[in-house]
Amino acid sequence: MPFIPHTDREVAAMLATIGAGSLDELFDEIPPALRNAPLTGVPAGLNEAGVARIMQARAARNVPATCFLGAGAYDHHIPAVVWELATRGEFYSAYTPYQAEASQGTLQLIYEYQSMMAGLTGLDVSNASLYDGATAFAEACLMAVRASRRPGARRILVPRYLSPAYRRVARALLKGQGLELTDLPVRDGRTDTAALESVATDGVAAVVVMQPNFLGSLEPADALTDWAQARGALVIGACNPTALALLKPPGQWGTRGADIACGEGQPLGIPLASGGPYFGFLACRSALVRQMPGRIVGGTVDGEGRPGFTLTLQAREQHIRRTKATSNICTNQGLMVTAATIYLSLLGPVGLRRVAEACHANTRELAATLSRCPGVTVPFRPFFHEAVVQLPVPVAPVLARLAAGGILGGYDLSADFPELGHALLVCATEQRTPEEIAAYGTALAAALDAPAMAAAG
Amino acid sequence: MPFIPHTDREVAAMLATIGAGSLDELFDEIPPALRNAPLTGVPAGLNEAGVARIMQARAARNVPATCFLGAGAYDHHIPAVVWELATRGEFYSAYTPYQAEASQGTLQLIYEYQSMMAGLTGLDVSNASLYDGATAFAEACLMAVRASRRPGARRILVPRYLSPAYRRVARALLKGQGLELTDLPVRDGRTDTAALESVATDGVAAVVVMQPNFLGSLEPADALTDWAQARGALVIGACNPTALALLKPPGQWGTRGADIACGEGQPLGIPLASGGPYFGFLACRSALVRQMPGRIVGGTVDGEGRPGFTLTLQAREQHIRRTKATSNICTNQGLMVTAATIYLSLLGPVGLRRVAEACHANTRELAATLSRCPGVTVPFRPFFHEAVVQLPVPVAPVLARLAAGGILGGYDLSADFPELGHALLVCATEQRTPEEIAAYGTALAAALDAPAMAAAG
Amino acid sequence: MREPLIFEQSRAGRGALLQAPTPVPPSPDLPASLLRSDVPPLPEVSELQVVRHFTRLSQQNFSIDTHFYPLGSCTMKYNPRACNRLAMLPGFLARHPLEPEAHAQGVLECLFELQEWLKAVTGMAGVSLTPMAGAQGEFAGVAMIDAYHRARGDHARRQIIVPDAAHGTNPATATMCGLDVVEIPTNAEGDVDLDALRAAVGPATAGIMLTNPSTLGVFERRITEIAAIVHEAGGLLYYDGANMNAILGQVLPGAMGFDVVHINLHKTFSTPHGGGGPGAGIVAVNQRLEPFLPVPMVGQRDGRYAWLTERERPQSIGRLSAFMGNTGILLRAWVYMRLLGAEGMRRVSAYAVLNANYLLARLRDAGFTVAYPGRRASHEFIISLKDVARDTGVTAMDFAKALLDRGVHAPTTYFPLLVPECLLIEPTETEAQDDLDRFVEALVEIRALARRDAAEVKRAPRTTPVGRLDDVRAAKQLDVTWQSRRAPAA
Amino acid sequence: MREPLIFEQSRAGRGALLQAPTPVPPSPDLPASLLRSDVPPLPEVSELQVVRHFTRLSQQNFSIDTHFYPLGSCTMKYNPRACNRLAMLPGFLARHPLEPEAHAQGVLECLFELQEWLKAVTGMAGVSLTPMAGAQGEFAGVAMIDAYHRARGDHARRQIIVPDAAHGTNPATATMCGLDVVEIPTNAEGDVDLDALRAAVGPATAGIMLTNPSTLGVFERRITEIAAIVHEAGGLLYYDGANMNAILGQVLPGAMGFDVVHINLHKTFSTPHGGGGPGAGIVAVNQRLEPFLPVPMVGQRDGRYAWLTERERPQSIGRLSAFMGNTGILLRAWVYMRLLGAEGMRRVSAYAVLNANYLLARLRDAGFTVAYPGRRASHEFIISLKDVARDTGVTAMDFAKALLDRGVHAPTTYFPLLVPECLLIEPTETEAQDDLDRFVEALVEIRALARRDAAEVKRAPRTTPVGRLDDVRAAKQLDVTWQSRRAPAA
Ligand SMILES: Cc1ncc(COP(=O)(O)O)c(C=O)c1O
Ligand SMILES: Cc1ncc(COP(=O)(O)O)c(C=O)c1O
Repeated sequence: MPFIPHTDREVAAMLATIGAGSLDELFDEIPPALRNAPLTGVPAGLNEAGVARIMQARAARNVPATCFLGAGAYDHHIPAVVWELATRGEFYSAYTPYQAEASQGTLQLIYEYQSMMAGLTGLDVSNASLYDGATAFAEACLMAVRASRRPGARRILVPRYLSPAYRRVARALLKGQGLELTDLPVRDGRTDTAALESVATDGVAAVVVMQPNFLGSLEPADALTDWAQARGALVIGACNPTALALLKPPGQWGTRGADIACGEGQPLGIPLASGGPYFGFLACRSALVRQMPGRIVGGTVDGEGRPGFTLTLQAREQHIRRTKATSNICTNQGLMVTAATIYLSLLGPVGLRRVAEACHANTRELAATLSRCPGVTVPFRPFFHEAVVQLPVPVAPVLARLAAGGILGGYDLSADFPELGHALLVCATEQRTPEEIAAYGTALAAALDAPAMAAAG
Repeated sequence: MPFIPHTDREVAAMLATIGAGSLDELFDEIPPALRNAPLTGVPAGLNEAGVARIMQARAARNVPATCFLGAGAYDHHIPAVVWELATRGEFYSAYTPYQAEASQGTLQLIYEYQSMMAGLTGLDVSNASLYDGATAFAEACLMAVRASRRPGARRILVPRYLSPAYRRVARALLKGQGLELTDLPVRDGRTDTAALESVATDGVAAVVVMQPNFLGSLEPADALTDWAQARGALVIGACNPTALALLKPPGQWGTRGADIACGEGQPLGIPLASGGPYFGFLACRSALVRQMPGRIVGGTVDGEGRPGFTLTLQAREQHIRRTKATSNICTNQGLMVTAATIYLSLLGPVGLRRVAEACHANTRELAATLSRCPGVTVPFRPFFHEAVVQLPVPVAPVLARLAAGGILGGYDLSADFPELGHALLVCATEQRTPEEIAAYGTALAAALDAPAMAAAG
Repeated sequence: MREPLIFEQSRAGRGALLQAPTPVPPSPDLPASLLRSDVPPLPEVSELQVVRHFTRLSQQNFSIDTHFYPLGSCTMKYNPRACNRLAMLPGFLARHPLEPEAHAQGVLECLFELQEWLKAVTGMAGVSLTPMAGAQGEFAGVAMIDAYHRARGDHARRQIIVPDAAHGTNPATATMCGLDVVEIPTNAEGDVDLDALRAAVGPATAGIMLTNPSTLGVFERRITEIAAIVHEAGGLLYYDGANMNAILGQVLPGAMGFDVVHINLHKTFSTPHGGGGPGAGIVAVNQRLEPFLPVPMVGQRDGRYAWLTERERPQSIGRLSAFMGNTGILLRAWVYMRLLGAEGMRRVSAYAVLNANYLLARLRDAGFTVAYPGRRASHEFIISLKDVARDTGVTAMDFAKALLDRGVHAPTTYFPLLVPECLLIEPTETEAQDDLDRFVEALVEIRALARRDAAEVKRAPRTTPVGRLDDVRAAKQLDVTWQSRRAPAA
Repeated sequence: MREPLIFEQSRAGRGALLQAPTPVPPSPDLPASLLRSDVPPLPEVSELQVVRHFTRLSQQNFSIDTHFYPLGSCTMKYNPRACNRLAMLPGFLARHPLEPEAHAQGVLECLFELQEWLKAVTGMAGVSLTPMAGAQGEFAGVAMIDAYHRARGDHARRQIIVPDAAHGTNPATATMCGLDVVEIPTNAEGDVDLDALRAAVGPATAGIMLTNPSTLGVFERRITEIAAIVHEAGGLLYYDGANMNAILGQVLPGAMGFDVVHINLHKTFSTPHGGGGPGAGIVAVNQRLEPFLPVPMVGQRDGRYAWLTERERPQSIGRLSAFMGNTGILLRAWVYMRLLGAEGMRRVSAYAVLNANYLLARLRDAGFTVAYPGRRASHEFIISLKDVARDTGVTAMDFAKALLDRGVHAPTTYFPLLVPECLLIEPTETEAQDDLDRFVEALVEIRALARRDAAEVKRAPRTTPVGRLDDVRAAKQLDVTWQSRRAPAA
């Protein structure tokens, strides 16, 4: 039987040991009236060859197009080593490392991951991952509220150009605990420091700085951090991890550095894969570690003084603290962390910085190319690896034309940020070639030349 | 530097230890006049992302078509487990298991492989693989000549419908040692037992029985074996390993069984992959083991009596016996054997037999379908999973039309076996669906309807 | 041999630079004030060092692929490699989550079918695939219950009832949703104390969180009565489907009276646990809660598969992930379900329950104390080592460590909290009788050793890369990064 | 823990039948006399058992991915995973070898380019990729030499000269080609004895087989003179390129005067060794031998890549494999060469030679006896432990086994045969200085232990899954199948 090793003979022997007459009898404590599960609509079993055939066809349906789409998920090169190692059975099929002595591989790896993420963010400690960037952001807000020295403070000030996905997820996750997000003033695609004076900061637990922000623009992180901390608020940095190799990390913002950093780990070796699994990272100063949600691995020694690793500070977690836990999270995104740790080990500080620089250079090139199309402008600078492009016409039909030609042209900003007009968010990672960027320019010009296109057929 | 871990500092320290001033100086024993290797035409290095882009494009160039082509390489389902395990670094990146204690994984696996192949062929011993089916066939002939009790016997009788690839490779490999292949008489797509009387058997070291033969036809293996052995010749069975789950194995042919079995291991979990790497298998009765080429693993014990495995009978091999070795083979096809052993473990006797039966049934269905096309006949039966189809017109243009429509229609027999007329060798493994088989029928009918096609466009 | 930290293998100037793009000149666009001035403390190692390091680390793990792993409540069963292989086809991996629907039909078709199959498996009316693990499924479930009451204007229902045996995520989830937890006791037979339940329900009751079979490894026999009590009080029933492996294809949570269910696909549907995740905690609901399901969901529109978002589902509790949860894990579950089919799913629970009851019988016959002796095991069961502990001082934890030396991963220890010195044992259906027998022998052997030489048992484990680790020190002398070792934080 | 044989885990009626097609009714076409009546003795195990068994077995191997592996003459360096990943793209794996050329352009392009690059790397005029390992490359080389003489009507040339230090495949190959071997000695400095060579050549000389640097780890300095002697006598020079890692991009075999070269792609070009193979032993030749190259080769025709077969190349020595040799290994080499480029290839040899000379210097400084002390090491070198063996009884083999306990694979022992108690050590360029230093420490430590307690060294290895195995018993009491254990053959 598929995946079940029992022979008829063994089943008979086992039932005899149990003293039961049949497999069915083993369910005799279930009220008979309930024992009926027709599973209507579930197809019959199919062998692996048959299932493979279906999946191969579905994977191939609509070949993926050249990707200038970012908006929270980025098309980076993933070294072959990453997944050849991460899918080794000993990583892939292990549980959460509760039995430390039988899980030193996973535990040491997480310790290394924590070290890398703490280093990248410039903070002291990192947890072992959260579900994704959006939930990490929400957990960071909750954490800030718990850690805030202002009793009852439940307000979080956020940039207007916070990722819409982060905003939506935070709304769903924070509502129950009565947290509220308030937008900061903007100007030129980023938070307007000049207008901060007028912002009310009563009841504010934390101020969020997103660097780069959702539009790809670089925020005045130093000024914002100092401003927020001067007003007794904690600072949460929401960051792109690739950018952290190039840009000043949260731990170094302003005079004292941000208190918490969070973000989406996908750029670190995780495939786009239609949106997941990715992972969220979360780091903080050591003073806040007891408010941190999620697992943390610590170093220790065994009876003979040999160094080893174990889950630590479990008293924060749901299986110990129950209603008072720092979060309900249990299963996290361990395998993704495995991949990211391998990715970061391969890239190293020099490699990761080169990735960041190449993304930035390519996006500059893209912005320059696209702005050569008539009526197209790139309003906001400096940016990291995404930029807003304003079109002379509505975005959606242009994107549809580009997609038909095999180009994912970017993210239509008009629903989330109508104030930006016909605005499109484009991204060119290190993966985009000069030819692909040029081809996008040509395709955009053609797509904008709608009457000509219509005439052509 | 790619794959080289040395830092500048380390290089300097190492050179100092050596007492050399530069890397260049390390080559100072090479006559200066020779030190010039321009490597013209070798491109500059490219990072992994760039190379991946090229390879992905090349892999995708011309999507593989539906495969009705066999002729020595077969499109079978390969369970996902096979290569997920075979490419584990500890298998993939190990050397030949010369240091037994550090190679028990590979050694035990080969021992299990030998057991499986001996079991499948019905013989006593198997080696640890040869390069491919064709070289295994050539080595089997050489082995038979060495083992023959007839001094100076250098002739091998082979079926007319021996695989042309086996024949060509044997010619290249056996010429040096003066071996000669002579064809046996045929009738109805197989060896003609009635005509054997007239065959001269002087100087014959061995008779080859290919089961199924290259045309897919089943040979009278029992009669041929008895006939050959009665005349003092050894019998070499050349077999398809999938068929061995269904058909009588060489070790059971005739009264005493064949002496040697060989064949192509590709059907056992090895991807088609444009022709390789595959592996050749070779098995024999225990009396002949000292004439066997290639590595053999044996069980033994360590100092504490614990069972373990090691390479054995190395005195047959080139590194010990040098000019008198049973073969010059050293590196074999270890990783393919790893895959095949996993494949056979997953399939088991029942699974492998089902594969064989499904192939046979599909090919019967295919033969029936194709023979419904006007002018098409299937002359020879019984067959295993390949069959000859005779067309009313030359084969090549028909195959070209089928290929243009995404069907690999089979192997054109007319060059190798002109006596068969417009003959095509077709194969439908267990992978072919009823729809695909029907579609081939339709496509063949259309391709044969050439004038209509020409008229249509 | 200890595997050094990757940082210890690092040397400045070493690297695997084939993995990086060619360097570009510094950008004039980026002001220095925004740039990083220090070098982030990532390791500089060669590709071979990376491969060797992580290969060696992996070998230090116990895992399904190497060991029997009867970790109760975790359903550590075989993760078919086909699931991994097929979910990781290049054509799936290269897809951006925001690609146009027209491009994503292959993926959407899988997700749509998965929704349908999960409806059948739960007996529910609607499914959302987005929760990324069990705990997030719980969150979605409780949030929907809350939304339901609020939508009816019933703002007083701020209490969630939870049995004392419940998994920690249950009470923690209630808190995250802003609700209060009311704990009710379990009776001696392992069932919910119905009187306590009756006393607990009322106009403040938002709902109850239950798992059935419970974490005690027994089926809650009076589930229909419980449902009636809660429903009559105006509350809803939430089903923690982490234990679905016990009842798959035998009984539907919908039929038991539950209003909302989550299922851990990473348990019952055999997607891997990856050393801590990722998982997927899909939710299924009946008609009542259907409007509140989290988005995105997958529907059909104009003969094509389409995303359903806040626009089509205005009452949704919203989004729980940036895109569509752990899509890759959902594809793995799709493959698993398609391989098994309806019959295969029924076999899962039948043989999981067979293995558990067999192990229970053998351990009982060997003289171990079964926590609920009068009861059938579900897919898991509990033994208590309190007698052995009392007689020899050898605890459940000592047994756990001694099992590691015998090549078996330890069962869950000290959970559920109400059974002293307990081992929660879940063999799963994919283990063979031989392995179960070896496990019994190992426990018997450890018990014998405990009686003979308790200290020896307490020295376990000895065959693992490290011996028993000092947890207290780990929490007191916090060492959570390599940097902290080199320059301890102030 | 011993891993039982897969057969020991088998139970009749168990299986992983998801991997098999649905059963079909028996065929009326197949007469019973042709059918198998017994069940072949394959194991019947579950998929999990397969995964666990082979995962555990794999963990019992030393490998590049887990250990330093300085096995001389074998070039055990890092096998980039990109090579594996890209050669195994589904689009490559699914191609039938006999698909029409028009379908195979992507593969053919890689092979064509590889031919061109290998010409550049060898300094030769023509390349054939088909030989499936070094030994088959040797066969092709010698067969071409033979064919060349025969084509000129020179049938007397039946002798191949081989130095005594040569790898065993060299003499074995000559025999396979039907030629006789004439062995010539090596002088005290490790070079070929030129007087002996002069005495050996003559009208019966077909050619000479050499590797340079030789298997003694030194560069044959008078190679130009050797070439002249052999060529003047009417013979040709064959280059065994197994040691190409020492000279890649530094000196061309063609420039040294060789007429034909084989290269082990599975050594220098880093395709994996897979526990014994597969490899690829491509051959390259100068103009003289070009017509005789084995087929198929890849050419260009009408702007497309095309197979060149016997038809286009009538003087070819023919085919050495059923299709095109080990294509997948060729693709791996393509990836490796493309990643490195010309500069990267030069670095390979430079750093391989640096590592070898560094290790040599350190071991010499530590008091070990170097076989050719006056010489530079090439990419490998030899130390002789005959002093230690004489003083303590601890042999090279004992050192080899003791190294295993220190986490290092043993160097090649007792080859080449002319140096007593030798270790042939090849670190390769992909190992870091730290690992080389640890290796030196390990050898020093073992030597110290040998002097202190020789018996203890002889008890090694102790940390491997089994201790030192009884080779003699293995050969005497032949146990080569599981069946033979159960029912010993008559
Ligand atoms: C009974 C029970 N409920 C809930 C959960 C939480 O699931 P997850 O870890 O996926 O968040 C678990 C998993 O450990 C569980 O066993
Ligand atoms: C010097 C030398 N020549 C030839 C060979 C034979 O190569 P292969 O094992 O690929 O047949 C080897 C490999 O061991 C070798 O080291």
